Amino acid sequence: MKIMKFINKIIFFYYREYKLNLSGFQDILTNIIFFFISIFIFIFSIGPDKETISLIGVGIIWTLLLLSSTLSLRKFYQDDFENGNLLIIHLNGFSLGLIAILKTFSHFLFVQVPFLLSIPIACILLNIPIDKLIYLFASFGIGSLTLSCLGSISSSMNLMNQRNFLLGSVIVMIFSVPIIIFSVGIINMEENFNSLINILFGILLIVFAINPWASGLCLKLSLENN
Amino acid sequence: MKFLVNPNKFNEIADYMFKPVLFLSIILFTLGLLFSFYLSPDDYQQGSTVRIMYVHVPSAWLALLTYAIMTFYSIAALAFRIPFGFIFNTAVAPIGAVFTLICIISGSLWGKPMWGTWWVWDARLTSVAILFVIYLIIIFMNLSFENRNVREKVVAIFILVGSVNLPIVKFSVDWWNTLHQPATISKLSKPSIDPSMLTPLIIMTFAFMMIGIAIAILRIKTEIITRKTNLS
Amino acid sequence: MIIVKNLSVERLNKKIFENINLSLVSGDITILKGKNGSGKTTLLKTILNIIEPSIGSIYWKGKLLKKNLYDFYSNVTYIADKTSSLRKLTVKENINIWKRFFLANIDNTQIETALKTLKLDKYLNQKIGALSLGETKKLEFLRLIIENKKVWILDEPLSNLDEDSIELMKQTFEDHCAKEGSIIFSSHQNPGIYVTKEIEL
Amino acid sequence: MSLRFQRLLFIMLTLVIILSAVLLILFNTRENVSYFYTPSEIDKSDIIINKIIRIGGFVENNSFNKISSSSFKFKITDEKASIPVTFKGILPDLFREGQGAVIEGVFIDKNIFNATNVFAKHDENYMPASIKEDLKDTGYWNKKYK
Repeated sequence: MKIMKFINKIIFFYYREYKLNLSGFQDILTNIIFFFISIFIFIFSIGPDKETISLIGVGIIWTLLLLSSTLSLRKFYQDDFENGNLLIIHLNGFSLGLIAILKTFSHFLFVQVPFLLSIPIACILLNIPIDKLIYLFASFGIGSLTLSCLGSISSSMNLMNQRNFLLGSVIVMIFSVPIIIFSVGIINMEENFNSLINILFGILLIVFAINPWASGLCLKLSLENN
Repeated sequence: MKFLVNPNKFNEIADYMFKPVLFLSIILFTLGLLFSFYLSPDDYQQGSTVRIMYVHVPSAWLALLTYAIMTFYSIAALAFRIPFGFIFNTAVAPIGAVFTLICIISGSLWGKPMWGTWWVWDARLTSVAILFVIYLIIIFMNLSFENRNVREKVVAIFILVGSVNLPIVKFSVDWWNTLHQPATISKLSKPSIDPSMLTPLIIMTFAFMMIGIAIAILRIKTEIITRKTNLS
Repeated sequence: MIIVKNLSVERLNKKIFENINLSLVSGDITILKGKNGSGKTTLLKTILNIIEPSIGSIYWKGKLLKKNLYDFYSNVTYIADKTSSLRKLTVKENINIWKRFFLANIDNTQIETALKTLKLDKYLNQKIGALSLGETKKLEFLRLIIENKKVWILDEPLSNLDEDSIELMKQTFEDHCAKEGSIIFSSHQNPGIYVTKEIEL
Repeated sequence: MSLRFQRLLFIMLTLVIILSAVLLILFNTRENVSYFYTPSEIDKSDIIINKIIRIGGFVENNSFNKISSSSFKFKITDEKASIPVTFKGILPDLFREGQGAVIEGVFIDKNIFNATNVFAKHDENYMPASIKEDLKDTGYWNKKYK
């Protein structure tokens, strides 16, 4: 009974997130437009050489994914923190670590998944062979969830940071270096697919295990000193 | 050993220690530079260029050591509520950053004549570059929070998260193929370096360590005073 | 229900308040009085276990609050000094979100009458951004009815309210106490509400 | 379940996840984060022409040929396989026969590797030049020092 009640609460947490994100649907759309316009700019600035574009295509997609997921970092906890909703959610029986996990998945669902869905179109634009799509989806799926975890950690760290918000993006970027190395490796070395996907999965596990502790502690600190 | 956790005791000890440490570091530097420039032989492969090692290796060791100590102090400060850990972290991060910078610059000066390139993106060099950026982020974090209470704890958490990088830096040369050569001196095996070249290396390491401690003493004392007067 | 013993809070080596003793049984209305910056919000947050006290302890139903935290949280409504309603959504959507989120089994007529008494019924389909400050504040109090909990902890509930609304709050408070609930609220002015206990900070 | 026990369980779970993740990474990274391949790792039948790769090994003894002042020919070996290499440019000081090197470039056909960059790799052994002479004189010079 108690567990059912709790599951209900979690479902309605996501109902709330869904309402919040869908009312700001233009935000998601703007993010995707940013993504595609950046791809166009890359294509135009490289020139008509299709070979080069398809060679660096995966790198371009990764860079843009990273940039646009750091753009949406501010929405991670900041809004809920400033209007006091974070505290209300906590008082409703969610421990801060659990909030971190739920928020991470919500960020993945509402920010990263739209990107994942637009990757096939990006592939066509960038001349990446369609048969590589399955590798792309595997690596981007794991990689973007890892980015969400990192985003949770860094944005909870920077809740009370009024002066230098860009620092949050820098933190995400520096820790995402290994993810990018391995997931770009997947596209270039298909024969090593299994071991590379295992490495990416390992990194995801580590970040995922650290996330509730680090974010929860930072959220607690910020609530305490707000 | 109470002075390692108690600011007041630290202040007392530091007053005694500072001048001897500074003096020792000057002596060791003179001795070390003398050794590394005149009294140590050329390498059979690298000739005279090997002398860059006497700056490169100690600074690399100390960059790692500084971060490792900061990690320990972060754990102590967060888990056992020892506020001296926060003071230490704030004060010492720039020293670690400078050591890392020296390591990177001397390394690329060494790499150009020997490897034929200033910089490559192999595992060791990349992870050291990441270590440097982590140090920079720590410094910037220390500058950008208004509330000290949040700042010091968040920085400690960040140091803990960033310490994942330490084993990667240390073992990257053993785990993966890198252009950078594996460690010369490890505890498990006899060092594969001639005693006549080991001597200046060790002297220089202690010289770097002493100058690091001297600067750390000054910076920690400043930090303690700043906190007492509530300037930040 | 809540007993606060010997509470002191310190921040950055600066004492915010010292030696607060407080006990709250059902039917109590306690007011925290004090000037700006005297630590009213801090005390409320300490009672909610958001801020760690440097000395002293808080008990909930005879047990240490920390050991009994989630039981305490399921019995308390906290309304902060700021508006927590989501500005992008309409009044109706906000109410719906709260209703589901707090698993309230409350029928719509009850909410409608409450909205009517708060004079908010005409805004039902408007975004929160269109409401005035006092009106969002009043909307916030709808949570008290929706959550339907024993203990109310309110931070500055009476600021920004007009006289009619204060009169309404008075009524609500007395009703809640009659139902064996208890209330702690902070105020920097003299509210003219019947209280059983007064704490000066 | 008391809160304390739950917390302990949670900590244990985190540690187990992290440990398994570390093992997962360590078991899989060995062959992947290589800065270079060794000659024996390169499958002769599977060479992709004109794809940039790096190969690391030793410069084979008696294989170094100077074609002109800035054009060289040598072989890279790891004692199991060897690959012929051509290179135009400036070689690093340390480059010599029997010395470790990493080359970056493309296979222009199945048997010739055209290097665009040559890095010399030195090992972790440091020894005074005079001692090397002594060792050579007395015949104790061990070629395995590389």
